[in-house]
Amino acid sequence: MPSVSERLVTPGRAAGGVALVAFAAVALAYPSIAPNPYLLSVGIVVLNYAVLSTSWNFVGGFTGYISLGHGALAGLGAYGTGLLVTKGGLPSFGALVVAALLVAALAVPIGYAALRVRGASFVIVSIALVLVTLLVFQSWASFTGGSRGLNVPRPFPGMLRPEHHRVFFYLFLALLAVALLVWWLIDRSRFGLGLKAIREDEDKAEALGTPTFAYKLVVFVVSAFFTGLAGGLYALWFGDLDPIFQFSILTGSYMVLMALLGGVRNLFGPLVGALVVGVALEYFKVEFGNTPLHLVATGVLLALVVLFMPDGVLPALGSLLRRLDRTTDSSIREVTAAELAAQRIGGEQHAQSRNG
Amino acid sequence: MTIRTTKRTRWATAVGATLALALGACGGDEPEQASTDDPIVVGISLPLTGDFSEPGKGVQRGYEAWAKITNDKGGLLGRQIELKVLDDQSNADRVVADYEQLIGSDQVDIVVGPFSTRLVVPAARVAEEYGMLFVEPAGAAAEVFQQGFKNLFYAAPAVASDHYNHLAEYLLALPAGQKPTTVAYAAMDDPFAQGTAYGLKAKLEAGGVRTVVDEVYPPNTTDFSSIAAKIATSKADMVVGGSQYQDGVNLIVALQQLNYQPKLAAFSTAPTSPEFAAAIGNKTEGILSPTGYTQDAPYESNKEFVEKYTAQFGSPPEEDEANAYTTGQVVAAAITAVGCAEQGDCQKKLVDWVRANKVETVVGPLSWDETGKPQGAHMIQQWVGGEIKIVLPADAKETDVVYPKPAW
Amino acid sequence: MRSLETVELTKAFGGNVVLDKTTVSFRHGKVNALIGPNGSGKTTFFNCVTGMIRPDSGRVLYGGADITRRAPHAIARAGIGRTFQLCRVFPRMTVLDNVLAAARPANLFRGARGRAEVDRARGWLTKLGIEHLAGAEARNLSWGQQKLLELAGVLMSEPETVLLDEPAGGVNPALLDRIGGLVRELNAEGRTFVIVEHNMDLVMSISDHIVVFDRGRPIAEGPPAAIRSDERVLGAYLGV
Amino acid sequence: MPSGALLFQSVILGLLLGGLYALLAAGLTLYFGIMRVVMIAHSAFLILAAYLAWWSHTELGVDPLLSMVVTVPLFFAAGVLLQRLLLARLRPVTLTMMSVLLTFAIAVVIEGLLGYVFSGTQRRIQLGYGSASLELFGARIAVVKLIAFGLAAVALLSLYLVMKKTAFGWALRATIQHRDAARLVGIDTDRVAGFGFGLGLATAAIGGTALSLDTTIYPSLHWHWIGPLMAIIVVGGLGSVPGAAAAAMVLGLAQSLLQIELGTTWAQTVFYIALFLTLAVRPQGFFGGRLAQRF
Repeated sequence: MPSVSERLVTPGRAAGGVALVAFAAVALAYPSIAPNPYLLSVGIVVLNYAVLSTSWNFVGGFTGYISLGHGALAGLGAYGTGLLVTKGGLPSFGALVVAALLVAALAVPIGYAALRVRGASFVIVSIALVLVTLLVFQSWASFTGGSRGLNVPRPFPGMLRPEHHRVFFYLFLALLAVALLVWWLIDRSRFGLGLKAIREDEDKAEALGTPTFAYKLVVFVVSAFFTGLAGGLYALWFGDLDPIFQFSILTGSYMVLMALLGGVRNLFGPLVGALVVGVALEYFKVEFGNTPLHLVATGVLLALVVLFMPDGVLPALGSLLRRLDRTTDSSIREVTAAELAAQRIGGEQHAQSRNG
Repeated sequence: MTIRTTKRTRWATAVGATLALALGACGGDEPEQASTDDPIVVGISLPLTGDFSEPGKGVQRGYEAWAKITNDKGGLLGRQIELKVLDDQSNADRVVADYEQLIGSDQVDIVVGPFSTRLVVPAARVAEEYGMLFVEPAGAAAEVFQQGFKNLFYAAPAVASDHYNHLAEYLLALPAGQKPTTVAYAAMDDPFAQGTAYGLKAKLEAGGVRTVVDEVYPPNTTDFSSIAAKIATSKADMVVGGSQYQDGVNLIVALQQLNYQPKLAAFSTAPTSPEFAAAIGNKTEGILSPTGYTQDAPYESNKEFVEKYTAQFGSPPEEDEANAYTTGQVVAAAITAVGCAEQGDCQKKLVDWVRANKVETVVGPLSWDETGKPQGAHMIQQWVGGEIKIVLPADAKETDVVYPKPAW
Repeated sequence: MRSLETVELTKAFGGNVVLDKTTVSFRHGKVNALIGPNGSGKTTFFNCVTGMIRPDSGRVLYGGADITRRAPHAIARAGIGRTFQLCRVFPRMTVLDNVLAAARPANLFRGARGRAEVDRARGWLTKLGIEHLAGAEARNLSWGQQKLLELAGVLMSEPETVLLDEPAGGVNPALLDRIGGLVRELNAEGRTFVIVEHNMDLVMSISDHIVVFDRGRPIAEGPPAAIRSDERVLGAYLGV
Repeated sequence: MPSGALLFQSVILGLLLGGLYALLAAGLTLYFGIMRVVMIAHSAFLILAAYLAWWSHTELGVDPLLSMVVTVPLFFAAGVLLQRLLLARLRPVTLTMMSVLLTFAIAVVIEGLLGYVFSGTQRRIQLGYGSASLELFGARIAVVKLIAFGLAAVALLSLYLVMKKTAFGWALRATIQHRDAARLVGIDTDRVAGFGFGLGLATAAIGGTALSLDTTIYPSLHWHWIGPLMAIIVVGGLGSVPGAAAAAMVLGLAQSLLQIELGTTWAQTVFYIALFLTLAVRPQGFFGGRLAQRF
């Protein structure tokens, strides 16, 4: 009897593959077909969101721990890069890597405090992280530039703006590809299986011998590293850093919204979410200007996703495809149903209450 | 160029005069391109929401007044002025995207500056890299002029650190017994606000006046009780607040709650606001503030501005409005003199013209150094008898400085 | 000899003393049962032994080594596996992945579905009779199937000692027999069992050694025959 | 070394501030006790109440304190509805995480609506007695701060009495201690949880009114409150109301005293340092709260 894990080509996977190739082709061609530099810069912003929410999804997707504080990690990556270039005299991209490593190192003590206990503390620490980094980077003006901001020199001086956009578009695209690749590698590894076990039932995973704290910490550090890279690359592209916008709760919440909307269990969920939310944000701004109503829209969308679609759009699409693909899937369901009928005594209510 | 093709119907009435003016202004310059029938689109990004939305809206009104007054007189080069305003949410990310959109996507002819120094630098960089002239109404801090921008001009009489120059001169000239000996400073960590206070601090310290409190607070501070406690217990002769609006009000109320009575109190921005007196319960007596603009200023264009602005908006203009209007005047002068307004080579000509010339504005004649820094100082106003009046410099004063100030 | 024992283990929730200086030792290589009325502290005892709850005082010894303060995963790796009272599986993972998640991988970053592991996992699934469900999501299984799956996961982690918390809870008689048979069979292969169970038929039929708890303390222990006739046990259950 | 007068003044300011923190943290920790929910929107409701107080003063001309006649019952009802209609819908397995997102979303919606209706401009109530003060051994106590503290103290005391002396309070405490056991002894825990949320939000209404008397408000201000409040409930031990009150007083005082040497912003970091240290050293908190161990 075929099992799901052994069926290599399913309509779902085929559709995913086609979509991936199509996305890659469009993305690679985008700088050439974007009608003006503004739209190219919008593309970079959306890619930046995609990298950020994919990085977020290392923690959120694998372990189920929701971090609202990843905005701070991106901000640290950005400021780290900026400060290493301006104060440390490092070359731009050297500074980027060093800064991301520093962010990863900093994630160790943060994770130690946040991950030893269960979810609520993690969420509290993640929000506190944003608020405390904002305070520190505003207050420590002599080092960080304070509220006046920090100017990060361009890595390619003299390059015209449209060309500059083009280069960074590909840099962000490359970073996205690396982040997705690492996520995929973890997803199919034994480490990833342990992480998913934590997401499903942490006590149970621990009782089976999985060192859950160590697993969570490692993946948090990996997530911080990629988030730091995304933040640092943004700093090199954008050039002007201001604590209020670098250490913003809203950045973190966009990452969550994008990942959840796309689907946290899916490799491409955050990317899809970033495309939808990022493009929508820009579109609404251009069409309707900006009022605080965009906050309302963000909040309402987040609430709707949490209440009605906690698995995101990709799984919804996936189940649609599966319904079209009855032949293989139903064979398993029939057996399951038969077994269910045979075993349906006692404990059923228990099972229902657990799953309900 | 025929009348039939130049104007949209709604502006038809203004056509005759416009055409005449435009021809006059252009003189013997190169013949006008086909673009004459289009309006001159001026792109602006402003904080209409977020931290700076209040002054942002003031700046917006100033620009609107400038466009209306100019259009009523027939526009520039025979073309009407059309403003395209985007909201940047007081956010540097947005301000860059906005100018990117204005220049790259909307193809505006001219861009002018946003509000708040923090947003001016990122915005100016975009304009610089697209080679656009960038006259701005709100980038008063020193670092704006240290970025090496070649296209940027600040359309106001003085940069932040020069705002208190007249007051510093006055205080240092006082006889030894009267001169304040200790000063407490509290400044918002904002390039403009802190720049004003620290400009005065540098000059007073150089003159031997001791600093006893030196506090810097972030822009979102709302609780001033501990800063006020420090200032009050220091019993400084004089308190200087490098403030925007609300923080200044809060600090003054907190100081009054502690019953602190200095000989002199100077705050930037806040005391010149029309809501100021009510906000601190009318205990305004003796509070000083620098100002770059007053409705009573004798300059020629100012009368027209105050009159028409009041007719348009129902109340007279404040400093933010005047700065935006001034920005418009500078740009208009350049466009009129150079005879073009579009992206491309024209922008370089506009920049060169502004750099080389003096422009008459509602805040007086303005000229700039190499970095785009204006060459002037601010007037000092003081609340006397329930009204705010110019007290310094001596040649512009409406009344004498009251020193030491009465209890508030 | 790797025997499991506790010395004066104490745990209170608020003012409610659940384990009161509990000193017990279980027979190595045998099927031990832990019985007692509801609320006598059996599950709390399991939780303290496996590190899920930190006891207020006292020690847990395994093979002579003190494992009291160790993390649950370290205790699991020392050779003590457990199931939960209300059966716990990973609901949104496949049956096969549920079992694989219990494997102790040598290299974490290799693929999760190495041939050796998958073969072992399928072996356990076959042994428990649910191999045909390997690809289904665990949440779609019936209660009884989930109980078997949980057991398969625990066995995959290769424990020397297996703690079962109410293995008969809510399962049908046919499955009950199967579980009983399995326990004997696995015990014959050398595994020690400690079973918390209310179903006396099962307890009496499969255990070698029975410990009776009442209000957090062992009040009797011995072979099934002796326990059956012990008046203290009867008293504890009837509240006499 | 700061002068004695400044120290004394700071101690008084710290105690006044701590009182307000205590009231607000009590509400926040109450939600957690009842449902294991970190209610991010607590401080957004706080700011909403402050805006309503400001609005009724500016537009209707009534004393801001009177606005509580409307806001307290309104917020109580909102709390009940929030719990029954939204939070109760979430799956228990992922409740902690998803409830954070849901309450976060509510906070953002409130912030956006406040910004839309009242604009982002900073607002402050202009009271006739706004700058009046009393003297106490050389220190000055602003009348408005005293009123705010009094409000907080009365509300906290009432909360304590409700929890300790009423049948509802007994049911509430039982629900917090052990929900299943409470249900077994016949408590309608869903109903109790709803009312508990109402009670928590009512404290936000009172706190917001107290806040509006002496502080500038703006829509995004709630972020500056939720951080310290979350730190307080962790230090106090999640779910423990007395723990939250004690931690609030200690940290409020610490903040006020640290401001002398460090300035306002650095002093605020005391909350976050306390938070990180607590989680690293003693995750169950320093003032009771046995719930925290597992969350």
